[in-house]
Amino acid sequence: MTIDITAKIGSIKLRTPVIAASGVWPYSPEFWSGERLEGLGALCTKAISLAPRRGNRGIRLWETPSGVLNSIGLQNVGAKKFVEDYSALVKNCPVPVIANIVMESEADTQETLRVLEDVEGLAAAELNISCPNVDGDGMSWGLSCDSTAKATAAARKAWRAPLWVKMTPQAADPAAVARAAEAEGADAIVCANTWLGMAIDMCSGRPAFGRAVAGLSGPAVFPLALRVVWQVAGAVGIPVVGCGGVTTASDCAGMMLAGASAVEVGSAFFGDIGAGRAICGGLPEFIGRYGKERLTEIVGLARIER
Amino acid sequence: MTIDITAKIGSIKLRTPVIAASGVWPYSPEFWSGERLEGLGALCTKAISLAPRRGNRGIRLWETPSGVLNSIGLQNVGAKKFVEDYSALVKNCPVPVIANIVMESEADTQETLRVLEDVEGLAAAELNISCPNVDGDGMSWGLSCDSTAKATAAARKAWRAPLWVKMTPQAADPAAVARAAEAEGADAIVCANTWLGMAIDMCSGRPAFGRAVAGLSGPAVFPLALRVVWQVAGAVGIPVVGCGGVTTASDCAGMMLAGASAVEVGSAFFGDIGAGRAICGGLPEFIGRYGKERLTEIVGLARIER
Amino acid sequence: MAECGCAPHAVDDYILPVTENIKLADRIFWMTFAAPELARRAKAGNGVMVYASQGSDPMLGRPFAVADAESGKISICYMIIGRGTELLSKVQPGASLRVRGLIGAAYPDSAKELLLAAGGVGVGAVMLKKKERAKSASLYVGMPGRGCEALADKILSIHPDAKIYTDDGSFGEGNSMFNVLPRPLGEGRQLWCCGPPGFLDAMRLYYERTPRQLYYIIDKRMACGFGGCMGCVVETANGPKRVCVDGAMFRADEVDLHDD
Amino acid sequence: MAECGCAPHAVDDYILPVTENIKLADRIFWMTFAAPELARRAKAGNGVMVYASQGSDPMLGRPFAVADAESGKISICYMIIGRGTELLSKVQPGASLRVRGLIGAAYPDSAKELLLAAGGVGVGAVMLKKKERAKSASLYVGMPGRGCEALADKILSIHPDAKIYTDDGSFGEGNSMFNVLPRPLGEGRQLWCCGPPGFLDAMRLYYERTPRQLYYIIDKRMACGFGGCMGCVVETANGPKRVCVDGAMFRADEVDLHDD
Ligand SMILES: Cc1cc2nc3c(=O)[nH]c(=O)nc-3n(C[C@H](O)[C@H](O)[C@H](O)COP(=O)(O)OP(=O)(O)OC[C@H]3O[C@@H](n4cnc5c(N)ncnc54)[C@H](O)[C@@H]3O)c2cc1C
Ligand SMILES: Cc1cc2nc3c(=O)[nH]c(=O)nc-3n(C[C@H](O)[C@H](O)[C@H](O)COP(=O)(O)OP(=O)(O)OC[C@H]3O[C@@H](n4cnc5c(N)ncnc54)[C@H](O)[C@@H]3O)c2cc1C
Ligand SMILES: Cc1cc2nc3c(=O)[nH]c(=O)nc-3n(C[C@H](O)[C@H](O)[C@H](O)COP(=O)(O)O)c2cc1C
Ligand SMILES: Cc1cc2nc3c(=O)[nH]c(=O)nc-3n(C[C@H](O)[C@H](O)[C@H](O)COP(=O)(O)O)c2cc1C
Ligand code: FES
Ligand code: FES
Repeated sequence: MTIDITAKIGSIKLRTPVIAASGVWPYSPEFWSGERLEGLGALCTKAISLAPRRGNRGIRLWETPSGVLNSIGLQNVGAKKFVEDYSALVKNCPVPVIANIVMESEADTQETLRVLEDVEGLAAAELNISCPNVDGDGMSWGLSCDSTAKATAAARKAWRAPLWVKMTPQAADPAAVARAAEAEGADAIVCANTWLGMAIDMCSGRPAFGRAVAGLSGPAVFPLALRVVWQVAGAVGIPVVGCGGVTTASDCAGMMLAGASAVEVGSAFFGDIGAGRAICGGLPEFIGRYGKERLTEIVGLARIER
Repeated sequence: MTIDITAKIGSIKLRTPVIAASGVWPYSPEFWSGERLEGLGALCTKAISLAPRRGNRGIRLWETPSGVLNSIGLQNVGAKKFVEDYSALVKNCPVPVIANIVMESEADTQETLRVLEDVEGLAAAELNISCPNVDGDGMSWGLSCDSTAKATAAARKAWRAPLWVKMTPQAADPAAVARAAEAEGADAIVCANTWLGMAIDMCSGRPAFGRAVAGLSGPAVFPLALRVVWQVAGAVGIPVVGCGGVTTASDCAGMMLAGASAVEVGSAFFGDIGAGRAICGGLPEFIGRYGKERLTEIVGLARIER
Repeated sequence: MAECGCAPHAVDDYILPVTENIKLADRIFWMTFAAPELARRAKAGNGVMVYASQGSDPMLGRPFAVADAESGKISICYMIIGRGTELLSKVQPGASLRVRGLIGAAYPDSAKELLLAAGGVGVGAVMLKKKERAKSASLYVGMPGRGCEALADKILSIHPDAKIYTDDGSFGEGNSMFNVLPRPLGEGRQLWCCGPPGFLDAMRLYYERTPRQLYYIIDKRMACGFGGCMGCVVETANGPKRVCVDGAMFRADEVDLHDD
Repeated sequence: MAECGCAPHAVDDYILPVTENIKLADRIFWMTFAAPELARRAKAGNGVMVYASQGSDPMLGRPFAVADAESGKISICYMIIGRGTELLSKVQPGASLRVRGLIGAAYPDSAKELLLAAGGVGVGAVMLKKKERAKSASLYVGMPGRGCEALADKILSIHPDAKIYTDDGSFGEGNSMFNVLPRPLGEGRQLWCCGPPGFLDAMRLYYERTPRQLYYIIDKRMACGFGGCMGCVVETANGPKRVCVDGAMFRADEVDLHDD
């Protein structure tokens, strides 16, 4: 019996449920074709803002037990240069590409989306209302239902293709925030971005990061992200994408049992450049274990009393 | 130069800043005297409720990367039997003992506190408005400022000795919740209890825990708890006790640099029964590194631009 | 942590050199530690928690019964179940591991005669008792068969009168101990058993009439091993009990095995 | 992950047997891996990330320069700094470690003559260049002195004409390379240096007049090592650059060393 591991996020079909999360995949041709993409169903771009951003100064990474704090600060070349420099990469990419969009002001975000409108191969926009590493925009949009609704509505007006909203786990009530995004036309919810953490540099006795706080990712946050997926998948009708600490086939299958239609994988690539392939290799066993033949049949299965 | 590692939480003096967190220290005489207490400044009891509680059925522990999920469910013998069985232990304990009190209804909680009033050696009550493993009471009290204020006020009325409030990191605005507790007369804030997580048992394909969610502790949560300490210590005037993942002297000193007056240590004992001694052994080096001679002088030092 | 360990405590932490880590059957290993103090203190019923990493992933100790304690060494017999035991199986002799012990209460033993029955690696939990009792205890061990020769040899090298049963009948005294275990047990006799859930269930059925003479040695996930975390609690007729300090042995008619 | 590694990629993941892990001085070690493919591919400028645990604590690879590549083996020269390197120092030959490589761009090299100057373990970052250049590069290495004899011997065994300087003057050519490094450097010559921040600062001062001929080989915390995470970025006159794929060598007048 062959087991089908293709996934579906609304109208988007993926050859596997493993999506490279925003901020870990380089824009180098070697990574956008061939063997490097084995096991991956889609790629998220690094965050894209209207104007270029240099990102944060000073220390940007800090390792923690089973995790890593980052404070990159949305370094990117800006929407126009993205189109110039990377349109060809996106167009030729054998898997769908998702544009991760910084939620700035409503007007700027709409402008970014319009700039990207004609890039061939962009399957969806992922609205990043959840970056903890910048002031003013980013995460502050995703903390409340009201601002999430506003952000989603603004993006929706400027973007016809599928719109995903990437939540922050710092939202007080993740289910309510997800419903707010759904109500304003989001096509999928990504749960979630990084967890607000902090480190102190014990040499200087001062916060390691210039902004003091930073975003935690990696295996450490998996049980927390799984809980958010569980809460959100029970609250919305649109697909949910699990994200946070997914490292193994078991993690991926676990997220899907909890209700996710696919997963995004970030930090796992820090330990295994072939994490996508490794995860997919292990999926059939889990699907078979529950008597199913298709990955899509295990979505939400843990929610059903058996 | 000898370095002084005594700590102070309001009027309570501790020989070291390391407090055994609630729920990990057994009520056995061997652990309440002598060598087992080396390095410890105080002990928190397991949660105490008015009536006995049997705790949760089924799986109660689940290991995660650098962490452990627990769903014990406040198993305890109840306040009256606590007094009967353990008063002698508490009285003879060479370090101060903190009674961890389940926040139930206001009347029940006040009754619990009254039952404990005359136990000799109880230095403080720690109001647990943050247990994620029971329905109705526990964590639900600690999520909002209003209910935190109500809970604190009720306990304050029934308890003359120092009152600590143990926060949940699930509170949307930890600083505001801490201020609400302070306003109602809390003498210290403990940041924080466990983080709401979840696990799926991949054999059954169902949630591992009967209540689906459970509380995450251990090194995995350290960067998150440190951030909460940082936020809360900047918001209140009363002492803050750091709690979450503290395992090494560096963790302990880091929490204190961020503004904590002491730390509670739980899961670290799972890996090292002498964690208290190990942590204290490493503290002098950190204190000396910042040119200080007393542990109390490094409290909040990371908050000061130098 | 004590390098040598001189504290008189029931439970303490040690860093112990691994002197042997050999494969006895598919996924089954025998690991020996140089541990003079633990070897002296270990009684039947005791176990140790072995930490499979230097860091915190995985962070909890894995509990195992002390299968043998002899000349300053203790041994465990373990099966690869998941990540922790997988890592343990790769440890080279010469390396040192963190070990917590002793956990578990020495078995309360009032029987005139003992039958010790084990399924697979469950044998580790009854071997020390066999040693303490010598002739007044008999040891029955079931295992799959082909591929388990080294496991059987190891058991027989320590307990030459152990009776081995193999599912495939490839060696030993037959293919099931259930054909030979005396029933009824009779006055003054007890049967203690340790093994996978199916094995314990089979015992319960087999001795349905005399559950007061049947004892289970059971497994529960553990975090502390010293009675503090309440993670390893089982429901019993005498209230909730902690496997790590009140167990790991419980009378069949008093414990709820299917609490999970 | 490739056991042997046959992919033609710049960066790939390997599981490599450790063939040697010897102490050369206080806190300084030399570790060699059997790595036929990496040994063939490694150029001066390349490094590897070595993972110090099987699990995720610690989870990130530790970056080190490839100090030597010879007969199917690669070596790193590393110093114990924190937890990761502490764990590495305890690895026994025979064990296998996860390794990511190759990171770092091969050094762009247009100089007629090269001076390679290293402080302590920084020597690892320039030794392969010395090998590639042989006589047209000279290697200067500073180290504390007493206790570092084995380190000096290791360097001299590979590069017999290396010049060693010791702070305590206990052996080598003197107690500071700054007394002998030619200044000004002169047309067609470059000096590449690698070492602790104080060492690079001293070089900057020493060659204040000719910063265009001075190159730093620098360290930055890394997560991915393949140019994706933007964690290792340094500010340069040509915009932000990633140490892991655009570096690790930067011209002194173009890079901001004190970005942190
Ligand atoms: C008192 C006691 C004595 C034991 N004696 C032996 C023995 O002598 N030989 C032997 O092979 N095994 C024994 N076990 C079971 C052994 O501890 C588990 O097989 C082992 O912990 C599995 O670890 P893992 O990392 O490979 O599995 P994983 O599934 O990866 O472990 C994940 C977590 O679950 C826990 N866990 C999983 N299965 C069990 C289980 N059955 N019991 C307790 N915890 C579990 C682990 O401790 C760990 O925290 C004993 C268990 C207990 C409680
Ligand atoms: C391109 C490059 C080449 C290097 N080559 C060598 C070499 O040949 N020999 C050698 O001894 N060292 C070298 N280093 C430095 C070496 O990587 C660090 O000393 C090592 O990572 C420290 O790890 P730790 O776990 O012991 O320290 P910890 O302080 O416990 O590490 C904590 C975290 O900080 C990072 N970190 C700490 N210090 C540094 C640093 N100086 N540079 C980068 N990351 C750091 C670690 O990667 C880790 O994520 C190099 C670094 C880079 C970036
Ligand atoms: C170095 C780094 C950079 C990131 N950059 C972005 C980003 O630009 N936009 C975004 O939405 N998320 C970003 N993230 C968050 C990841 O996409 C992902 O949501 C998070 O890391 C949790 O998943 P993980 O645990 O699998 O890494 C970044 C994460 C890391 C570690
Ligand atoms: C097994 C277990 C039981 C716990 N029981 C309680 C409890 O009864 N009351 C309470 O306030 N906190 C309880 N906690 C939370 C701890 O006191 C502590 O706040 C938390 O574990 C975080 O600290 P740590 O990471 O050092 O363990 C428990 C934690 C664990 C792991
Ligand atoms: S394992 Fe903690 S009480 Fe038994
Ligand atoms: S380490 Fe990730 S970009 Fe260099």
